[in-house]
Amino acid sequence: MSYDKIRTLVPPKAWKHIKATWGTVPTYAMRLEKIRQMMTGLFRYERIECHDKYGLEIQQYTELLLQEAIKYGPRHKPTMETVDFYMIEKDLVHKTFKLFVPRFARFEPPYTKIHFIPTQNREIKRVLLELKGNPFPPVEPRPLDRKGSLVNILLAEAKRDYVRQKVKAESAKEESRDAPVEEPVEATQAKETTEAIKEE
Amino acid sequence: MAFALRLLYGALRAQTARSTTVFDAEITPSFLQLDRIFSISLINYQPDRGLRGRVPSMPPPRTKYKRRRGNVPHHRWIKPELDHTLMVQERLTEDNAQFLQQVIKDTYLSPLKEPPPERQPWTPWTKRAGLLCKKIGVVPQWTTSGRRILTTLCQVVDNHVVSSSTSEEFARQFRGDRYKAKEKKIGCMVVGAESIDPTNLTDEYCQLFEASGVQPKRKLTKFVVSDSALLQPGTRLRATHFRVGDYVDVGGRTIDYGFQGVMKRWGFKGGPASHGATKFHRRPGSIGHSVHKSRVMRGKKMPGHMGNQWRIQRGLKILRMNTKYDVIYLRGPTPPGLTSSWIYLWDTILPRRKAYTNPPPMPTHYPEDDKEPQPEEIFAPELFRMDQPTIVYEITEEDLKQQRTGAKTALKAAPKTAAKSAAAAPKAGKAGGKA
Amino acid sequence: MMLSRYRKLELICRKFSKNHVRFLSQPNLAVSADNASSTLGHETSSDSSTKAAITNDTIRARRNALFSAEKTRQIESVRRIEKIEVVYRGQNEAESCTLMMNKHLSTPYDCTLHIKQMIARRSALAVVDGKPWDMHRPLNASCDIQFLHFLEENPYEANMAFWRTGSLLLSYVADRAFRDDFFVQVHSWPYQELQPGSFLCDVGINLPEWTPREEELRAMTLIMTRLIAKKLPIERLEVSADLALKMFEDNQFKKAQIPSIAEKSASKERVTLYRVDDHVEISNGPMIANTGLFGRHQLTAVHPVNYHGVGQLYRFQGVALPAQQPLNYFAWNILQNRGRQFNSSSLSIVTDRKTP
Amino acid sequence: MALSRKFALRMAGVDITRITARKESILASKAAKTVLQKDIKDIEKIPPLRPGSEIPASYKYIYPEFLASTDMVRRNTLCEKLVRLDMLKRRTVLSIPEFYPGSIMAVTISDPNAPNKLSRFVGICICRGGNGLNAFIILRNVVDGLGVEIMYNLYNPTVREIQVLRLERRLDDQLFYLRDCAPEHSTVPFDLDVTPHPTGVAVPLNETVLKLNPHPWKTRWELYHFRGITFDPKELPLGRAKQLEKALQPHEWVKFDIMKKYRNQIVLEDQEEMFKDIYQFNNARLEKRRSRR
Amino acid sequence: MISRVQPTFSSLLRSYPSVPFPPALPARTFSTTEGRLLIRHQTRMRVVDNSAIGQQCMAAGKWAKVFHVYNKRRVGTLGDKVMVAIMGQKKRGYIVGVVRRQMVPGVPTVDTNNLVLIDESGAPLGTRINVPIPMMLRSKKGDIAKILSIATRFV
Repeated sequence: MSYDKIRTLVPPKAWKHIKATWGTVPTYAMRLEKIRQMMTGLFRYERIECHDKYGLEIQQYTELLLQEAIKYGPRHKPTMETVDFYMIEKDLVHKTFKLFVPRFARFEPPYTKIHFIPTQNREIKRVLLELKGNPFPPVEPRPLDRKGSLVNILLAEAKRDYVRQKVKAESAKEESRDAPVEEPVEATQAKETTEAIKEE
Repeated sequence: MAFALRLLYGALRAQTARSTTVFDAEITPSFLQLDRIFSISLINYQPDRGLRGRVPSMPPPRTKYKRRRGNVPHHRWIKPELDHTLMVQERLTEDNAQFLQQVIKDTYLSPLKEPPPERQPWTPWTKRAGLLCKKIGVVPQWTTSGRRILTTLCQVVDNHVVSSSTSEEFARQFRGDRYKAKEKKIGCMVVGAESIDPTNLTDEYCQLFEASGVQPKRKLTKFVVSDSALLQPGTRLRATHFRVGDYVDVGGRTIDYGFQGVMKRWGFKGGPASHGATKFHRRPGSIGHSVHKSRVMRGKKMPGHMGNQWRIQRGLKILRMNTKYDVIYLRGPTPPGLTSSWIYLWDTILPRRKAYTNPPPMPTHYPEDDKEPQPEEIFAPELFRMDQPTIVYEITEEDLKQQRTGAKTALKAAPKTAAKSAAAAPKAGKAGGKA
Repeated sequence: MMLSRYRKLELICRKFSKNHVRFLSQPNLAVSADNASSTLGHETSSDSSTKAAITNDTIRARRNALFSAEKTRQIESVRRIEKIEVVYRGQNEAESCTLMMNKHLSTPYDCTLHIKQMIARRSALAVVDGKPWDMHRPLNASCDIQFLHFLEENPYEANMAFWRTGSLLLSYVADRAFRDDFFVQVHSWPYQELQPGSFLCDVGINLPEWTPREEELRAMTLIMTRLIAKKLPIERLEVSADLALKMFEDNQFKKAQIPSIAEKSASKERVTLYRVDDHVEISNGPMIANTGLFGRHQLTAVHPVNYHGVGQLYRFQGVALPAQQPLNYFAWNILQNRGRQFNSSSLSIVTDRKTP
Repeated sequence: MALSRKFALRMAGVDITRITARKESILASKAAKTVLQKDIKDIEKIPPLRPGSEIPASYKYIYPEFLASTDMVRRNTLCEKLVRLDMLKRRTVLSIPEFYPGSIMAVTISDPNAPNKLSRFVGICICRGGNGLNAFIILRNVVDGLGVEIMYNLYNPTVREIQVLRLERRLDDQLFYLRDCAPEHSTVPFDLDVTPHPTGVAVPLNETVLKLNPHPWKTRWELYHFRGITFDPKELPLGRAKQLEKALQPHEWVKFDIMKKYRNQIVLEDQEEMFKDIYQFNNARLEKRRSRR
Repeated sequence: MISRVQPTFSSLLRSYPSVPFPPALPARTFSTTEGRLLIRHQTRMRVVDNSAIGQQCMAAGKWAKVFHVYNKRRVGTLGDKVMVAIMGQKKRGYIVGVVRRQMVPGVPTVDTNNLVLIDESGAPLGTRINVPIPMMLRSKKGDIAKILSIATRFV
């Protein structure tokens, strides 16, 4: 159903940017522990700020988890276990199934959105990761109708010219097939020039 | 004419060397003058190289071991092949002269103002254009003898000629190769692959494609091509530019491994895993000497960047071709790079694998020339086609002989083996059928 | 990091204020009345020697000096500084504010400096009580104010002002592009629309036959580019018809037009002038705030046209986009090529095109 | 849905997966039978690969070699398609029947070294792997008391015939542990008759659990969680039992790593694309047969 | 060689599996080296003919120990000649069965590394080979043909 949609979020090579240690060496278990903590935070606050690579990786996990929760529901034991594993604070398990599942059943995936935060220091890249449909004011401004902007007006006019020329060329072809009669080009120009003059 | 004049000049010089007083200064220019005139106008004229070089009448710089003779042309000079009748005036009427010109025009020249380059025959020294491909995988194929071989699949992704420049233009572009390019008549051609959306590109990059009318390409490369094999800009190059059975050279960049240690990069042994080894498991060890040399020898194998290097595999055979998807099957898994990396194919330069007797299509394959359209799949004769019947080997007389002798020995040994096998595997009582 | 951020902000503010100061204390403005009278020597003393040396440059300098003098006069005529209330309605309540400004002195641009740096930088036009208002035109009374830029939902007014300013830049280019032996007289440009795809400016030059080469077009574009890089403000001034006539006495087209222009105005005797750098032009306006708002631009063509009576006219055409508006080169080339076609709007003054 | 159940159960962990796999296989083979040997109309009864698609879910088990590798870096759709076309061409000449690891099979190949240029080998299929033209099987038999294993490429043109003598399944997908079991478990007579499998009947599951020989073993079988073998952990050599515990430990974490699971499977949309050709091929065959009747 | 047990695509391409890889695996790594399957210096081999010395050593449970392989690589494969130490004596023999998975499909691998002893003239010491030997050996030429004549079965 929806696995295809997530593929755009998944890079071809597996990422392991999240590295966490308990002792000296980063371990697999601690990596999952870290992911789990951040997922809990995301499900609690619905909008978190983190490093870009962390955010991109957690986005993948969140997408998959929500997809499974929507597909199988709370009565499905393994799904319940997985959700239970990722939600460290247990009230979020209820939130997932009671709030998020009905909410995202209406959406099409992806269910999350990522925004890159502008920073002064280029080396530090931070992102804002949010679940869609959260109660906060939107990060992105309202999309505007750009029909009236200068570029769009000019391009629309250019398009009209282009189409007109094409039609002319086609009609000329057809005419030349039927009977080779040429229309005086000056006449059409004269029409255009007889527009009312407006001076400032 | 130049040749004749040069002969004349040689004779003059020979005579003047003997006796300088023979020539009258008023009738013929003096020796020095003559020399100067000839040197500028004709003697040093080379049809391929133009006016160039030192005046041959001057003594060449004397090197220690070599000494050039004065007026004998250098062996690299090409004799102008002109008709001796031109020395004599033909005295044709204007009409007739025009008539000759007319016939030449009608027979040889195109009516166009800028005619397309003429098609010329292939010679072993001709350099044709290459192709810009994507490596899409390595899959096994089988020969008709049943042998399994690995083949590399390369897809020719939408190749077009973007621009072509003749040897003169090419020589102008590169000062270093000026003489070679003109002498060998080597031009160059820019080939592009994989069309992309021009709205994402800069104006400067788009302008590269304006002259040829080709949609802007993702990848561009320059092939050095003989003048006779130059193509018009805008020509499409397909997989059929090569033929099945041809040999090609393949260039590309190897897999990029990044900065690697000495064990992965050079296959060093490393250190021991235990026995008191501290922080010495993957290290190179000593890299040099003590007081005596007190430096590291040049070319010492050390950690560093591994891969992403330009490598060429020469003389790979084309075993199969898919004309629908423009896919070429090359023999062997060796072309460098990962899947979906770019590789470059061109005619092999290995002398034993060039197609001397069976010249390739010049300058490229034009589908309109075919009497019949190309089949979708083209195979080399030694390659097994998957819709052929299963391979069956013929039984020869020697085999029959061996079979007879084998049967005898088997008969001799049969009773004992049966007992043995029964003892070893009591449940497999029925085992005994001939394999 | 925080420190550096503040530091940068501070720097930007300082730079910005510097610009502002530079604008206020421009040498043009600082020219005193005496100076002005001395520069327009031929007017007062009418020497035959100076008259003989009339060139485009001298005319321009004279006009500029007159403009500066008039401007300082107008500013100094405000003896008593009165306060007005300017109400700014922003996108949300946090942005909205009420400003106490000076009557006849403060401009909408001054208001933006009190509100937000970004608005000061980007706004092309102000709307005062529902009417478009130049950014550098002093406010007359207490009012509501809003600011327009090019990326709004319907930036009609800003677009038209931008197109008009494009024409102003063309006239600026035409005025100084030619050698001294060619006398340039700018015709007042006609009413324009966006549909033909280019803004234009008719210029009379005593050049018999001239079709510019590509390189010449590029050279003229370069003049425009340099002006845009300077980010100069475009000033507005209302003067009496007499002064206008005095300023444009060398221009036969303008001389004929000024009375009718003055009649059409509200007070029946005032003419609106605009100045960019040292180039003065008559226009009803409004214009955009400064030349730095121009982004991609090109002087696309110069077409010769015939004019009844007086010599040769050339129609300068150009295309430009706001700096706010990015566009890929492919689309830009389409617009540029379209701008090369002859723009036939308001051809009645110009009765006939000479060359197709 | 077959897949959803399987996927869900797989989430739960290792043991349940195995059970579902078994059930699935029975179901799958049933479905496959109906596709291959009955009428095309019966397809409606078989659960589809994913909701809304024509292709039955059983194809995953009958044609595993049509699935591409899960390594996204090395994959290319065009290359996969060309390889699939080659495989279908070969299937027009050679019929490759349905079989599973654990089935007893006979493979006949033409061998240039054999006196009659033919060699036939009978044995248990202990492994089936590879994708595309690289697909292979490994057969094992004990001949004259010596265990012999031979690997065959399924699409090798020298393969003359692939015969399934007895169709059945074992508890595991790889039966390499037969090397360390008593020889009678992997001994098959060469003249074994074909036991025809009745149509529409599920593939039987051979649930025999084998006892491993005493140490030493060829591989450390205890680390792999095979279900088809038993051994006494006390008999393990010194220190191995401790290692075993350590090796088993991270399992609990791994099963919750959903991203890893996602990477190790092929997306259903892709699977549909891969099985489309073989599905059309089978349909065309069925129609041919019907027209002959 | 220490490698993760789970096979990758590339490892599959390189060599056919001789080690199983079930779907669910521990995340730990341990040695799966195939080096020990090679026939080289110090490898023990099983004698499969009925020569007296061979039967004696197999009965004693002391397999023949290789101390030289007659090829350039010094690693023996099917049909290679080796020198072995057997019951305190030095003998030569031919390899007729290997444990290691063969790259060529259709060539059998067997559970033990098998050896047939020969004398100095190249003739086999025994009169019969008790186990099946690969058909592929028939393509080899030279002295090995002598031992093929005493084989009872080919696979």
